[in-house]
Amino acid sequence: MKRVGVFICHCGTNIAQAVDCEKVAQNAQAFPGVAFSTDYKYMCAEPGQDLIKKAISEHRLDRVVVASCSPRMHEPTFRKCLERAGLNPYLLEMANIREHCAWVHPDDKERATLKATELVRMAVAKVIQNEPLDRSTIPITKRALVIGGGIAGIQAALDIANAGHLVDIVEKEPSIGGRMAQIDKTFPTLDCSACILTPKMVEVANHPNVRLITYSEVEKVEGYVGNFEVTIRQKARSVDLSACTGCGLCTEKCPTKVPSEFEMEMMNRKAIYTPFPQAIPNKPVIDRENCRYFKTGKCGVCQKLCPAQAVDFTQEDQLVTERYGAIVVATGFDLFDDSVYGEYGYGRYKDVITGLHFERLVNASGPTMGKIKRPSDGQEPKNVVFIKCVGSRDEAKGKAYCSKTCCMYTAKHATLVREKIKDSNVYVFYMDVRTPGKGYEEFYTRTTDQYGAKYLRGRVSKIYEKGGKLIVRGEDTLLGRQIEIEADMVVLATAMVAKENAAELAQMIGFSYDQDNFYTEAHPKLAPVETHTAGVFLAGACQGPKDIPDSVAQASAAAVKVCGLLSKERMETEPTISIVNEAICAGCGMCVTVCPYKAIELKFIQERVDGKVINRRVASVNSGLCQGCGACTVACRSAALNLKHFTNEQILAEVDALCL
Amino acid sequence: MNEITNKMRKIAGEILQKGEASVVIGWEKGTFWYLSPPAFIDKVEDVDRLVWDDFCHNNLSKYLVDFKYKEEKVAIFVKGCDSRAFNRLLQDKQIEREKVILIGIPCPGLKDQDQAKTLGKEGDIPKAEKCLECKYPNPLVYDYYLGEKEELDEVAATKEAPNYSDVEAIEAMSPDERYEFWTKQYDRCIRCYACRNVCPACNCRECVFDQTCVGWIGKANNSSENQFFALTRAMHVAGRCIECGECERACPMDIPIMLLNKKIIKDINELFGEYDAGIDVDSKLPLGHFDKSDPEEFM
Amino acid sequence: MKYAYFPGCSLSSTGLEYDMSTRKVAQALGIDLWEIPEWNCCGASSAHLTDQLLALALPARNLAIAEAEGLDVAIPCAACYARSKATEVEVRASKEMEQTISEVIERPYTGKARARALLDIFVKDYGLDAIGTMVNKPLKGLKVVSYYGCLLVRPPKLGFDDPEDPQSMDSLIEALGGTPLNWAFKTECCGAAHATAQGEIGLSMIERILSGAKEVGADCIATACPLCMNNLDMRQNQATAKTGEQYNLPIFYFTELMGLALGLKPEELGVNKHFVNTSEVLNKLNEALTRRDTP
Amino acid sequence: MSVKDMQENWEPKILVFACNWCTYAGADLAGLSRLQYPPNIRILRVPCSGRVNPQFVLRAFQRGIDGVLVAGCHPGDCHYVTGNYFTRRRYLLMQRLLQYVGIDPERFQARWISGSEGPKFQQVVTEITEEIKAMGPNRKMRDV
Repeated sequence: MKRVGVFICHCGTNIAQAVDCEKVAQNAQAFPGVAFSTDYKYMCAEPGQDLIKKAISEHRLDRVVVASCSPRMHEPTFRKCLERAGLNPYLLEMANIREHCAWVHPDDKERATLKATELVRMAVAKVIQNEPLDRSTIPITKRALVIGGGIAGIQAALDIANAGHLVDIVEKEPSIGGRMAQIDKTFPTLDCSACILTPKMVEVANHPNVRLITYSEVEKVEGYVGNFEVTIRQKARSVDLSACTGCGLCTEKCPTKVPSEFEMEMMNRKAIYTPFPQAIPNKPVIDRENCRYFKTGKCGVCQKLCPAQAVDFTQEDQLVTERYGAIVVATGFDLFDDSVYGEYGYGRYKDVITGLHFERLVNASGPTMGKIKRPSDGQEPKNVVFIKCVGSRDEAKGKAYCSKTCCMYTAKHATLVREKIKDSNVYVFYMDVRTPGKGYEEFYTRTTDQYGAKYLRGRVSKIYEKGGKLIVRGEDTLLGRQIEIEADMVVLATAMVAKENAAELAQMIGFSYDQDNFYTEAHPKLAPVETHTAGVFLAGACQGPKDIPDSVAQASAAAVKVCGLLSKERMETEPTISIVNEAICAGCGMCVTVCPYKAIELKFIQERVDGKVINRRVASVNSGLCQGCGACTVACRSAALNLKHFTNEQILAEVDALCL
Repeated sequence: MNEITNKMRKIAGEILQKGEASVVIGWEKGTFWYLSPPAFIDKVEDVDRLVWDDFCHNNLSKYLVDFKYKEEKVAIFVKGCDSRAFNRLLQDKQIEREKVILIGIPCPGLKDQDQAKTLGKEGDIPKAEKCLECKYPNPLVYDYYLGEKEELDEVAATKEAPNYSDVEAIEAMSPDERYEFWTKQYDRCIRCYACRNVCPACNCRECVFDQTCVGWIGKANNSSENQFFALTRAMHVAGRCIECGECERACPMDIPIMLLNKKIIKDINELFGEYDAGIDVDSKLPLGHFDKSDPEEFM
Repeated sequence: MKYAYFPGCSLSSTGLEYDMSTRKVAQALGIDLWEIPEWNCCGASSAHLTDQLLALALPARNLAIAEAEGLDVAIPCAACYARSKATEVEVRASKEMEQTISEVIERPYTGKARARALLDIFVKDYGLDAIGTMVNKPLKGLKVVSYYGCLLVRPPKLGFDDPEDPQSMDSLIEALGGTPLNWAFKTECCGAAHATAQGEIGLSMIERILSGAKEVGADCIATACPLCMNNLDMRQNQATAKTGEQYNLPIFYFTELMGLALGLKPEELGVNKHFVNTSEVLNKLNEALTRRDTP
Repeated sequence: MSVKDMQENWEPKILVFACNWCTYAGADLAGLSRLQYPPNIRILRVPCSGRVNPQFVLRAFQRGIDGVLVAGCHPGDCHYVTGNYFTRRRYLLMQRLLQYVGIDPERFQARWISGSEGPKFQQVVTEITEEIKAMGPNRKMRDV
């Protein structure tokens, strides 16, 4: 027979004024299994805890029920109390008679007392079935993985490496640097993006604790916090990185021209190329889809000319598997496809471009060497129209969210146009101007007041070509009239959207994403860089539209979380996880399909049946991965799976006790 | 049908002779002329016991579970419904495809054995109720096929669009009428579990209803426990039921069990899209996956 | 293929040739149009400016008659389509609305009968390939700008095509052997009744569309709306008087162009009823065909 | 107390399966905000609404409960990523099945109530209590 102790807390008068605590304690005496029952003013205070400890030893209690506030508040407190009294902490159950009773039924003491009594009876019925549970520890692999080598990934890797931990960066493109490398100047200081990014790129590349794995993608993620097993596909670069000196001869002599992705296709690159001059590693890659050798089998100029004999057409993709203790996901963003806005004619009119095109147009190493020229005829535009919120804040055609960075980068673009083309006119169509950030509002004010950009509050309804000009027709809602502007170039402040394959990666690693495929943080306020999957953290725009300062801040925060994890030798795991009763399990695998953490696998056990040894398929729960949701327990028809601390028996006992 | 019986015996003989399988599961004549229970033939000389007639009701795939850990192959005759059951068992990982030799038989629909008993051999015995609405009379998967290919096309489905009029009739009742209806049905239940034992969707190693220590269900035979049993079983076979109707045929108390199963099938189709269990081996079970755009009624 | 047919009031007056060409083309393609008996006005635009329920109930009656017949409704006029579609969408969205409306019109309408734009029916249901095979006098060399107007594809929840850059009429023209030209005024407003009430404003809007079509080098404009036709066709010489520019742009209902391509006589289609002379375009078409015929 | 009194003073008892992360927190918030509701509900804490086995619900009806509410995080917000999507499928079916065998629809319900929806928790349990009170005690499926 179990010996349960019941402790009713008054919480000062919080509970006692609505519930007759003494009576609840008296009633509890009669419940099966209760050996001791009492009430006290503050159970969570030192004397209250002492009271529990004393009762445990005096009355040889082996189970404890505390009826007080929400277990979300004080369950850890009372578990520790049990531990100090020599009891397993999981032999505690709590009845929530404050938030769920006293506070919501202040005017009906009789029925509140009855309810409190019944809540205690449920807890007693459950605790009788509680089993002692042990937190186990698992070793931690002391290496972190950062997925994505943009500014967020670089910052996270640097911070982790500087704390003394090993870290790998996996980057899909041939070079690290990401979107920031494409950007010309940064707001609100207008310092050159490359000037502040490239030193960081060099630093991370030269850091003894960092390994760059470029032109590679994560293909499979298994395991769990502390012990992720990640398969990485290193795409065939066709250039031996160890031999290549980066002299650039191959690129120079390559006969094939391909529109450059980095230059937003406004300039050509070669089929063997480095994406941009400051690329790291600054060694070329062969774009096999366009390379003449790979298409026709003829050419091979690069191989013939390479003084280091680094060009290797026979290279193949390689799959490598590495172990990591923690993962930072910093995969960045894509741009919204503006062509859904038929009225703007993006894709039809050459001079309607996105903000990222503009960044390249204004960049000194870009296709126009920094002179702003419009793409159609290379003329310097005099009238430039900017349209904000293209793809964002538009539930009908685009995304509902605010893309956050566009107000500021449009102000920056407006400033740059006015600075570079003295006799230019700049018009900005906007819905709102949002400038929360240090120095941002001031920057915007300068854009209008000092640089004379004309901000027009309203939407553009149509852009059409007439006589070599783009007629931008819109509404000025402040003046309440329609306006038409003869523009030479139109720049669309295009929304940031999640990466095309964002959902795929999230599913592969096993964490959640929102309706727009941005990654979901564990808590929007209190856990903004964690995911719900332990050991996986978020940095940068993969979690939502973000500018550079925010991305960097989040990256450093994620790095701290990683360091916290990697600085331990072993980590504790919650014992409230699923277990398999192999005797019952039929091995149907239904539990495997419903588990959100890929924590269940089917394995074979050996058994003797009819005198023969057979291999029988059964489910097996990985205690490191299981988070204790219990989905498998319901998927299993024969109840071969059970959830510790919330077992079928416990819940049925609670139901029975409640219905008495 | 005699022709098929001959073919059955021939192919069973060949399979056993060549040692391709250690046992052939088929049907044989039972105690009465209107019963054709399962037969397990493991000797060539026994193949003449095999028959194919109007009463080969049993869903033979269910018995494959008993051979799960046997090393030797098993050969089995399958009608349309047996083959759906086979696919289901494959999906539930209870059997391995390569360990089974499937011999398909086109099924024109079987006859009602209770009616047969009353009407006698010469009587005009009607089709079994479960065969009146068969969507898949032909085996969906087989290694050998008894009968001509043309025949396969000829044996058309007797049901084109699903007919839920019986389910709808109950839905049209008031809650109290419905309760009364079902209480009347399940008050008869003697909890013999024949429905479970004959059901190919019930393939647990140990059924919850046999787990006395957890206390899922009481032993008392009363209305409440019987209904717990009925509803729990209905939920457990939800998305798995292949509509072979064996549960209802096996029920000694004539409880309309398929009325529960059909209700769930109807709801699954309406809520989560058309789904026929045991057709596509690669399909996911309706309760084994979800769609973010599933109907939302709980806001 | 069978549809209930709702011509609407314009098609029996100013848009007579739209009705004529619709019926002829449907007949030629083997589409059965069953004119809704005793149909009533769709209510545009007075009803929805007066009372929301009235605006929904008026088209509902027509739809209900079609529903009882088990037919979807083919609607040529853009305004009739927009009003009828609005009713269908509202009724489908809410059981409550279904009930209210059914009570008002005193017959059931569940939203089962769909309001369909005639253009959409040709393009999606009949299919461009099928239409292509029926063409025996292709609109060879004819440069056409498709003018959808403001109502046909908007608002997005009522339309069947991209609300800003629709393509269905363009692809139909292409299937007829013509050359659709891309232009920026596909969904521009024609000024509607402004031409009557606020002549200046109305004319400037008409003028913009006409000069937009001229700018890209169109031979003619194709439309799907009787009011747009009115403004662009009847008032074209007023626009000329105002701007001094000779537009010379015949306006066609897309059904007329279909009829011509199917080899029907211009008179059966009502092409002779236009204000802007169409003979130049017709001659051009004939010439192109003759050229093809002589090796 | 006479039988008549017993009937008049009858109060329904309603079981609420609340997921630990959303609905249980929502109920806590209702308490913190002192939002009053009738004292007829009893909350049973489960980690996730996906942990609620339909057999638990049936058992409660057997033991004479008057109503059952299964409540969890909104779809998309599940602490365990996908648990409530399975809950949704399972209980869309279960709800229909229970109604099909004659259980009144009011007696078994499911709702999404987040940790920030204290007022919604108050409103939902108040409504359910009132509905069930109006219907009287549940006698269906009881084992006594």
